Amino acid sequence: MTPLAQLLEAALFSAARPLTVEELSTLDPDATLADVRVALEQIREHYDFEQHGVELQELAGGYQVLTRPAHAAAIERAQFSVRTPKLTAAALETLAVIAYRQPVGRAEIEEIRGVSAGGVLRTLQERGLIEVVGRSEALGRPMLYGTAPTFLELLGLRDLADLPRAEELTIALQPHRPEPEGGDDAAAYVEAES
Amino acid sequence: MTPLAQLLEAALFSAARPLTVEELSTLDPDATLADVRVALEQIREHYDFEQHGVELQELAGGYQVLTRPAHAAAIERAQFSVRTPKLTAAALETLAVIAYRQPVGRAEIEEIRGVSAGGVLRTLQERGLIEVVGRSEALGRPMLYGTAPTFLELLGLRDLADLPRAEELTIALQPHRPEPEGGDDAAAYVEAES
Amino acid sequence: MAAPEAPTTALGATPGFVVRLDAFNGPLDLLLHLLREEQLEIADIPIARIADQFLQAIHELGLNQAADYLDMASRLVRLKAQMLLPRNVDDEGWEDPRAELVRRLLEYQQIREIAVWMGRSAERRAERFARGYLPPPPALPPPPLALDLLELLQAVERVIAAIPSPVLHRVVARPLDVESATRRIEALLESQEQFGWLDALGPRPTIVDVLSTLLALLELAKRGVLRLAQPTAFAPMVIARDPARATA
Repeated sequence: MTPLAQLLEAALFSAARPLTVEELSTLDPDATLADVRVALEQIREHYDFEQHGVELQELAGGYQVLTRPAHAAAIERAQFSVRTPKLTAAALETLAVIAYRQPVGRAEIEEIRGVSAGGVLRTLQERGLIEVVGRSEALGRPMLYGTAPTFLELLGLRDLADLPRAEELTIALQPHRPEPEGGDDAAAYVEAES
Repeated sequence: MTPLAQLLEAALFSAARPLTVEELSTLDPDATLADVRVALEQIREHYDFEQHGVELQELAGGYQVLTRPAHAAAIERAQFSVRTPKLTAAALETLAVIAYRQPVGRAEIEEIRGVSAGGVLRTLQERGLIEVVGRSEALGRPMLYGTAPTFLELLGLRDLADLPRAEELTIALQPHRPEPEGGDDAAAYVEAES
Repeated sequence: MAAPEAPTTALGATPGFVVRLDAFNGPLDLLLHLLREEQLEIADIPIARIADQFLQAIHELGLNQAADYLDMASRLVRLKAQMLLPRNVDDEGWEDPRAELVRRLLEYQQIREIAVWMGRSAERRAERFARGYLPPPPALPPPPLALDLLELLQAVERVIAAIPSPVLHRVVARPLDVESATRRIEALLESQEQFGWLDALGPRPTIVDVLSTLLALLELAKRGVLRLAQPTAFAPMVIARDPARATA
């Protein structure tokens, strides 16, 4: 490949979108638009002649290097473009609040985390990690969230009691019951504090 | 290019990260690991021999197609792509401790660097450079950190063994020689900080 | 690097030195800087001089607010004092009090050299671009979500750390009600000469009730309304009318 074709190939590879001939010509102050067109033609021919897995495509008024459709199915099956999806920090924190404080309403989650939780709650619901478990008696009867069976499956836990309960967690995220069930509860609480 | 090399090239172009030989071998049920290695070698030689603007790099335990450094300046000037932002000296020091001592807890990192590490650890985790790899048996069961695959990608290393060996450093970078050349060492440091 | 005027301090040696908190990556970095300025061997720190310079540096740099620097400053001052203590010349068992600091400095120096190496590697890597365009992910069902317990626990810790006010105030369902506890105890005192702690609590007490009752009891005892006694160690508390008051 000529030096210009090399440079164009690198630019086309690194750009997230198709690049026009004018844009490509800014890469090398000595290159005319005609030079760029010639070099692009070289690249295209080289890809075709040498039977590369990629080809030069003209689209959206510009040029882009794309993989050949023949390989699409194999690549899709292998799913390389995505890493195993992970939850964002915000989603994990929301999930943590729900896990340790369920059933819990959106207002309370937002109060604890200090940010709005609408989008995250929807994501967690779509992922099947949480579900609506009831409605609060409070004004507007807001929905209460709890963890779904998938949550336990993913963590490999038999039930919620298997969640680790470090003392600090127990105190900080102690569900506040409106009318505690008395003796037992109080005893457990005092224990956790001591 | 052979059909397998073609397929591998297309896959390498579609992935956002280095792909391992094992991953690549899933593309073609008939291909052995050895076949994949041969095909990769073909691609590498072809890129070099035909003077492509991209090259095949071995890093983070896999293979990735990247542009050649010679084109970085032109591509950046034309704003088709941007360089990964540099890490601060504090982040690099913390990464260094984790890379050499992993799995390592926050207390040990702070002891070695002499400063608190909470903020830096959080940033490194958010950037996916480190991850929690376990919990210590010590009091409070503190979390232990290790480097994530992205760490190797960021430094362009094949694996952790590519890091300079600590023993070599002690000898090569002995604190202060009575006859200090000074210049080199100091310059390198300033560079890294700027 | 000719020094036109004799520098009085390490920092004076670099006029125009920009003083910022983030100029140093912590106290060890500052110490190394001071040693480097004076071209001193780490292994043989003149501790008295370095301690003075360190104190002056954190003063000049306005680093007083940084606990890490103050911690190191106090260590240095202690070391300085230890070095001044007279010792027997042929004391074989004498251990150089600087040994630990020297070890840490050498270790830190090594880490920093590695960090510089890593910074250069990252820069070299940054000169190569990966593919900018990434095809949209296939429309197949996504692979199973990765979630593990450690991540969840970390999230819990982040949440706890982010809770602004002291947590205990927030988990209490209702405020302490010392007044009604006081009234309940006073009513009991009317009818009974003495009674037990559990009687004072009332049926099915919550943690709030327990705390309220305890405070009420202590307050009443202080006012001399009643007396608190514990017959044996760990035995339930016994509450009795204060005899002095009873006769009054």
